[in-house]
Amino acid sequence: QAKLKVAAIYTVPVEQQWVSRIDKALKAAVARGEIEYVFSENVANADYERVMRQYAEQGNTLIVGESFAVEAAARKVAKDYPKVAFLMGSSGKPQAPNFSVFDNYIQEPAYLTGLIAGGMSKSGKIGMVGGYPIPEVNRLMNAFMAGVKEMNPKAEFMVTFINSWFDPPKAKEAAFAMIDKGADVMYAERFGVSDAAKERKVLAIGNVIDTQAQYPDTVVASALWHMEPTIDAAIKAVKGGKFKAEDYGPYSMMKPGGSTLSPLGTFDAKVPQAVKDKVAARQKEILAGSFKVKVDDNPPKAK
Amino acid sequence: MTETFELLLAAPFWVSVLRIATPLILGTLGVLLCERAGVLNLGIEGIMVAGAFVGWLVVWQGAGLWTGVAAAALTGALFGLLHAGLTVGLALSQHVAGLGITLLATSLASYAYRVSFPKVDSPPTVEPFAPMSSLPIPVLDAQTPLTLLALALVPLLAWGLNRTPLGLALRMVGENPAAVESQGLSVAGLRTGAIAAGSALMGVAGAFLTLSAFNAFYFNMVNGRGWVCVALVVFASWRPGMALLGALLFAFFDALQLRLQQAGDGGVFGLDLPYQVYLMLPYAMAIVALVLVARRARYPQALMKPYRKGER
Amino acid sequence: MTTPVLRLQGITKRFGALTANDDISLQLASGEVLALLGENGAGKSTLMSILFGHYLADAGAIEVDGRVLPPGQPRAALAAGIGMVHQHFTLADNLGVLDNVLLGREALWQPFSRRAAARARLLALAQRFGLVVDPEARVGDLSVGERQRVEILKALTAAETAGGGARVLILDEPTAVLTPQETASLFASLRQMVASGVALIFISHKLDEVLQIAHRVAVLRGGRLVADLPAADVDKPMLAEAMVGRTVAPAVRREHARGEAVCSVPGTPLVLHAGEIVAIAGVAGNGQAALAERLCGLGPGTVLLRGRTLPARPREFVAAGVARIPEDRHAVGLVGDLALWENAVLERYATPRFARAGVIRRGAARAHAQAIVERFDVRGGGLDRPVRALSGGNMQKLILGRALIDGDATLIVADQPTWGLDVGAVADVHQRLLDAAAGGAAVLLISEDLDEIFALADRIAVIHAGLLTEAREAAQWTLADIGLAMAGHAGNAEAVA
Amino acid sequence: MMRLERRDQTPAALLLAAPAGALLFTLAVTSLLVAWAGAPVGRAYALLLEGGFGSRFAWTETLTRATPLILTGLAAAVAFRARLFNIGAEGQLYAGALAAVAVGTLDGPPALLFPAMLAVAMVAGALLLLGPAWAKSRLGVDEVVTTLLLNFIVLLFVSAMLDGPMKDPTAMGWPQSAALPDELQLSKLLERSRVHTGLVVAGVAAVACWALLRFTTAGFAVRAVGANPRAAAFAGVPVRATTLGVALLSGALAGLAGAVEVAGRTAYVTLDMSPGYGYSGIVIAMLAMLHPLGVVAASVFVAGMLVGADSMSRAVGVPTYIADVIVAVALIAMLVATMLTQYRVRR
Ligand SMILES: Nc1ncnc2c1ncn2[C@@H]1O[C@H](COP(=O)(O)OP(=O)(O)OP(=O)(O)O)[C@@H](O)[C@H]1O
Ligand SMILES: Nc1ncnc2c1ncn2[C@@H]1O[C@H](COP(=O)(O)OP(=O)(O)OP(=O)(O)O)[C@@H](O)[C@H]1O
Ligand SMILES: [Mg+2]
Ligand SMILES: [Mg+2]
Repeated sequence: QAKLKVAAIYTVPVEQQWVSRIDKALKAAVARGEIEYVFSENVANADYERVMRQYAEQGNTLIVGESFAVEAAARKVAKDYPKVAFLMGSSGKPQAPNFSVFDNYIQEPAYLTGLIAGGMSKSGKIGMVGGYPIPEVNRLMNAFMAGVKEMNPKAEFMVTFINSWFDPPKAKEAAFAMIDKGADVMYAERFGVSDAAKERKVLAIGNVIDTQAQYPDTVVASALWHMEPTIDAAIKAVKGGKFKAEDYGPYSMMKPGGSTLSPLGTFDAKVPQAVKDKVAARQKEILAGSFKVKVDDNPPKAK
Repeated sequence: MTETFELLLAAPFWVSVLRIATPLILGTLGVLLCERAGVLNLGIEGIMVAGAFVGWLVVWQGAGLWTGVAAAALTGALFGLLHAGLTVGLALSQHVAGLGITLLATSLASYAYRVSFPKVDSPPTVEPFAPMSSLPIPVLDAQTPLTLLALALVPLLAWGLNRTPLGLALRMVGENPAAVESQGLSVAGLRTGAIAAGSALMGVAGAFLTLSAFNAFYFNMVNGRGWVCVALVVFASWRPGMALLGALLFAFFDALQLRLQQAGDGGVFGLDLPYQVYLMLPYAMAIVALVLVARRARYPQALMKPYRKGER
Repeated sequence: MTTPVLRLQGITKRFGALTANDDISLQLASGEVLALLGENGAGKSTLMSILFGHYLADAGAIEVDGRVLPPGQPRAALAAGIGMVHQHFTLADNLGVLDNVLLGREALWQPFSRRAAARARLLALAQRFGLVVDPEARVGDLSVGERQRVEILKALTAAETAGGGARVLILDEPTAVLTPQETASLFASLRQMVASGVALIFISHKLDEVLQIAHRVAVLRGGRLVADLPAADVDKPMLAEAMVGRTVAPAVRREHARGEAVCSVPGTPLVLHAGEIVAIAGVAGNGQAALAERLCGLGPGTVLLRGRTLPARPREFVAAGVARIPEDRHAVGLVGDLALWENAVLERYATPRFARAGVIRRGAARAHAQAIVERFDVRGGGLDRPVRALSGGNMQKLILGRALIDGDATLIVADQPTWGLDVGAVADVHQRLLDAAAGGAAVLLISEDLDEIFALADRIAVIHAGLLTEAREAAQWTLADIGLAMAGHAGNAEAVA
Repeated sequence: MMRLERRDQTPAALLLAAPAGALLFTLAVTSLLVAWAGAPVGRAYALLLEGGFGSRFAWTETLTRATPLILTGLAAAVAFRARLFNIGAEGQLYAGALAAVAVGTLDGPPALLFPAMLAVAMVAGALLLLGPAWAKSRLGVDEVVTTLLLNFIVLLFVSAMLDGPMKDPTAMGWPQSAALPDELQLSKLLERSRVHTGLVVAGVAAVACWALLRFTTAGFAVRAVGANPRAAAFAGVPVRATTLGVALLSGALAGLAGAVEVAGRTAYVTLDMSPGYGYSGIVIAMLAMLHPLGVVAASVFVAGMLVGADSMSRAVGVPTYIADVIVAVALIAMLVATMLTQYRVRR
C-alpha cells in the first residue's frame, strides 16, 4: 500500500513546544513507515491559506496544522478540497465533512503537577510566566492552580505574560522578578523560566515537554502532551477511508494516553510520600473517570 | 504598593536592571557610532539576531565563550560592511538598506539555523558566561563579563570620540563630510569603519542574549531590542554617557513593569489593568523621554544624507 | 625663469552636456598672486576643485614643483602644500571652532588630541593675521563673516603644517563677507605669506581688491581661459569686459522724488518711503538676520505696511507686495531639487494666477518662469532642470526675477543681494534695485559692502548689537562715521527685535 | 576610490539590463542556499519564478499579497516625499484594522457601515501618525523613533483589545476580534482565488497619490517641503500644515491597508495578521523611488518574489526561511540596480 502523504503547517518554528509535539508524533509515524511527511514552519497568517491549498494540490491526503488565527480561511480551504483530510488545532467545532479539530487538553496532568507544586512549595508562593493568555495556555495554568490550591488553599500566585513566544531572556527576567518576591516553585510555560529557577535554586514545573534531563535539580514534574494518539487515530481513519469531521480533542486526555504526568525521576525521593500518594490517587480517579478536571479557558488571575 | 517600592531598593532589582540594560547599552553604542559618522543603521535588529546566532553556534561547536563573542562581533562587522557598501559606497537610502539588512540577517540566521539543526525538540544549549561572583562590588558581582565590557565601553567610546583625532574625524564626517574630504581624509573610509565597528557592537549585543542572558538561540529572540536602541540614541543626544543612562532608564522601566505586572492584588493602585499596559510602560516612557529631550537634541547634521563625491 | 610651483595643463571638465572647464592651462610661480576672475558659473570653483582633488578632470594634468599631482586626491594636494579656502563653507555647525580647525592636523591614530597646544597655535595664528575668533565657540553660533574667518584660519593652519610647508594657497572668494577692515588685515597677512614664497590663487568678484593684491590676472569665460595678463597691464573696465564679453555699464540712478512713508517697523526708528533706498550697514551678526526675517514675514515682531499690520506669514507679505531677497540663496532662497519653473512660482504657486481649484496651472507657471529667465537673463538650465545646477549668480537672478518681475512691489527687502556675484551680475542687481526705487518701491538694503551702500542708498542706518540707529541721508555720513557706528559708538539706537 | 556620477540619461539597454542583472544575482544567491540545504538547484529557479508568476494561482496569490503592500508602500512614499520618515505604518495598519472591525461589527445598514468602516480605519491610522508629526514639527522630536516605538505600543494595545473589549465571544477564548459580516467584506475579483477588490482600491489610491503629488498645489508643497523645508518656509509654503497633512494622508493610507486586509482577506483582526506589511512598505517605496505608480510595480515584484520563493521552498524541500532571504537579496540587488541606472560608477 502506498504511504499516506501527510503535510503539516505550523505558524511558529518547530521548536515551539506545542508544535514540537505534533512534529514528534508525525515523525514517529514516518519512522514506522506509515506516512510521508512534509511541513512548513513559521507560516505567516497571510500565507496560511495559500500553503494549505498548495499542500492540498500537491496530493497530500492528510493536512495537519493549527488554524487558531485563520479559522475562517482554513475552513474555506477544507470545503474546497473535500477529498483531503484536515486535522487542525482549533478551539472551534469540527466541520463536516473533512475538517477535524484537536487541542491540547492536558489540564489533567497539569492539575496533577499543581498538586505536586502545592506540596513542594514552602513559601506558598508560585510564579507563572506565560507567552500570551490564550486558551491553550490558560486552561493549563488554571488546572495547575486548582491543583496547588487543593494542597495549599493559602497559596499565592504571581502571573506575568511577556507577549512573545520567543523571548527566553525576558521570560527569565520575569521569573527572576517572581523569585525575588519569594516564589519557590515556577510554572515554566516558556523557555527561560526553568533556567531562572535553576540559577536561583528554586523548583520548576514543566509543561507540554519533559525538560527534567536538562534541569535535573530544578524541574520536579511536567504535564506532558502526546500527540501520538491523535495523529495515529487520524492516520488510521484516513487509511481506512473513514476520516470524518470529528473532535480529536479527547485524544489529548490522560485516558487515551494523550497526556501524562512525567515520571518524578530525580525528584522521586524528594517529593514527600503524602504528596505522591495524593497524586497517585487523583490520577487513578481521573483515569477511572470519577474525577473531572475543569477546563477553564479564562486568563488566570494572580492572587 | 509599598512592597513594590521596597523591591526597588533591593539589590536584586538593580541586578535585573543592569542585566536587561546590557544588550541595550551595547546596541545603543553601536548605533551611536554609526550615527555619529552620519549613517542611520536600521540593520541593528537583524545584526543582533545574526550576532546572537553566530556567537552561540561557535560556542556550541566547542569554541570558547570569548571566541563566540569575537565571532558575533565579526558577523556584525560583516553586515556592517554590507550596510556601508550600500549606504556609503553606493549612497543608497539608509532607511531601506538598514531594513533590508535586518530582513537579510534575520532570515539568513533562521535559514542557517534550520539547515544546521533540522530536527531538534528544544534548542541546543551551551554553558553561558557565569556571573563574576568574585567581584567585591554588589550588583556587579551578579553580572557576567559582557556587562562589564558594556559598561567599560561607555567611557572608552566617549573618550575616543571626544579626545582623539580619529574621534574628531568621525564626528566631523557625521556633521560635514565635505570638511573631512577637504582635509584629505576619506569620507567613505571613516564611515565604513564606524559602521563596521558599530555593527560589531550590535553583534556582541546579540551574543549577550545567547551567551549570557540565555544559553540557546531562539528565533525572534531579539524581539525589538534593536529598535529600542535606535530610539535610545536620539534620547542620548548621541552622547555615550547619556546612552548608558537611557539604556538603564529603559531597563529600569522594564524590570519595574515585570514586577508591577505580577503584583498579586490586581496590579498597581488596585487597578485591574491588562498586562499589556505594563508591557507598554518602557516604550511609553521612551517616547516621553524623547519629547523631553527633543529641544536639546542636536542631530549630526549629515545624518541620513548620502555623500557623493563631487556632487552638489 | 625658475620652474613654476604649479602648472595646470589642458584641464577639461564636463558636467553632462556642460563644459565647465575647457582646456585650461595656467602656471604659477612661487611668491606670485594670481587672481582668477570670471562671471558666475565661468568655472573658477570647478577648476580649483580639480586642483585640490575634489573633482576629477576629464582631461589634463597638474604639476606641483614639476611633479605630477595624483588626480582626485585632496590628501595628495595637501601633502604637496596646497591649501584651500572653499567658496562654500566646509565647517561643522555643531562642533567648536577649534575642532573644525584641528581636523586633519593630527595623525588619525594618535591616541589623544593635543588640544591645548593646538588652541595656543590657533590663537597665535589668529593674532598674527588679525583674524579674531573664539576657539571654543560653536560654529553654528557664528555669523557668516566669522565663519569665513574660521575657514581662512583653517586653510592657513593646514598649509602651515603641511610637510614641505605651504606652497600654494587657494582662496575662493574669501572676502565676500568680510568687512573692509577685515579684508585689509587679511591682505596684510596674505602679503606676508607671499613674501615667504607662497603662491596664491585668489578668486574674487571685487575688482578693486583684485588689483590691490594680484600680480597676474587670469579670466575665465564660459569655461575657457580668455585672458592671462600681468596685473599692471589691466584696469577695471577692461577686466569687466573680459569677464562678461561686453562692456559693463555701472548702474545709473534715475532722479525721482521720494514718496510717502510706506513701511515702518514698530519698536525701531526704521521708516521707509516709497521711491527710496535705505541701507542698513553693520558687521555681520549684529541683528541684521533678525531684522531681515521680520521684514520677510518670518517673525517675530510686526511690520506696518501702508498703515496695515501684516500678519507674520510670508504669504501675507508677498501678497501685500513685499519682494524678498534672502541672504542665503542655497539654503533659504531656492529649493535645489525642484525644477527652475517650480522655484519661479514658489512664493505664489497657490494663488489663483498659478492654481485653479487646487491644481497647479503648469502652463501659466512655466510661462512665468520663462519670462523671468528671459527678462532677468537666468542662464545655465532649462525650465525643467533642478535649480541646484545653477551657478550662484544665476540663482540670484532667478530670485530677483521671482520677486521683481511684476514690477509692483511696495517694499523690497534685499539682504546681501550681491554676495558672491560677478561684476556683470552686481551691476545688474544694482540697476534693478535702483529701477525699482525709481518706480516707486521702498527698498531696504542690508549689506556689509560699504561701496555698495554708498552707490545705492538714499539714507543709511547702522546696526550694532541688535540696535538700529536713525537712518540719515547718505550724504550726511562719512566713512569714518559709519565705521564708528558699526563699532557701536552711536547715539539714539533702538532695539530691532 | 569609487565615485558616483549622475547620468544625464540612462541608456535603454541599461534600463533592461539592470533589473535582469539583479534577478540573476538573486538567483545565484538562491542556488548557493539551496545547494547548501542539499536540494536540487536547477529546479529551484524554475519553481521560484513559476511560484510567483507562473500560473493563475500564482498571480492571484501575488496580487493578494501585493494589495496591502501597495497601500503601505504609498504611505511610506508620500511621507518620505515630505521628509516625514514614517516607520510606523505597521502600527497604523493595525490601528486601521481594529477601527474597521469596531465599526464594521456595529448594527446598521451595510451601505452606511461600509464607507464608515473604511473612513474610520483611515482616521485611526491618520491620527496615529498625527502625534509624531506634530511632535516633530512643534517640538523637533525625531519621528523615525517615535513612529518606531509606537508600533510596539499599538501592537500591545491591539493585544489588550483582543483580550478584552473587542474579543470575539464566539472565538473560544482565542484573542481575535469579531468577524465582519459578509456584506461588509470585499468581494473577490476572481472566482476561486483570494484576490479581492482591495486591489482596485489600492490601484486607485496609487493613481490618486500620483495625481496629487504631480498636479496639485498640495503636492507641490509636499515636494518643496521635502526637498528644502527652510526654503519652503521662507517662500511661504505652509511647512507645518504640509507636514501634518502628509502625516494624515500617510497614516490614512496605512490605516486603509489594515481595513482592506481585514475586509478583503481575514474578516477579523488577529495579533499576527500582518507579516510586516508596514516595514515592507518602506522598502517598496524606496524601490519605487518614491513614485506612487512605481509603488504598484514594486509591490507586485516583492510580493511575487515572496510567494514564489515560499512555494519553491516547499517544492524542493528547503527551510521556509529561504523565502525571506531571497526577498532580502532581491530587494538589495534591485536597489543597487536602480541606482546604477541613475549613476555611473567611476574610478
Ligand atoms: N557638481 C556639479 N554638477 C553639475 N554641474 C556643476 C557642478 N559643479 C559646477 N557645475 C556647473 O559648472 C559651471 C561652473 O561652476 P563653478 O562653480 O565652477 O562656477 P564659478 O566660476 O565658481 O561661479 P561663482 O562665481 O558663482 O562661484 C556652472 O554652470 C555650474 O552650474
Ligand atoms: N536624523 C533625522 N531624522 C529624521 N528627520 C530629520 C533628521 N535630520 C533632519 N531631519 C528633518 O529634516 C528636515 C531638514 O533638516 P535640516 O537639518 O535642514 O533642518 P533645518 O530646520 O533646516 O535646520 P536649522 O533650522 O537648524 O538650520 C527637518 O525638518 C528635520 O526634522
Ligand atoms: Mg565659485
Ligand atoms: Mg546675516
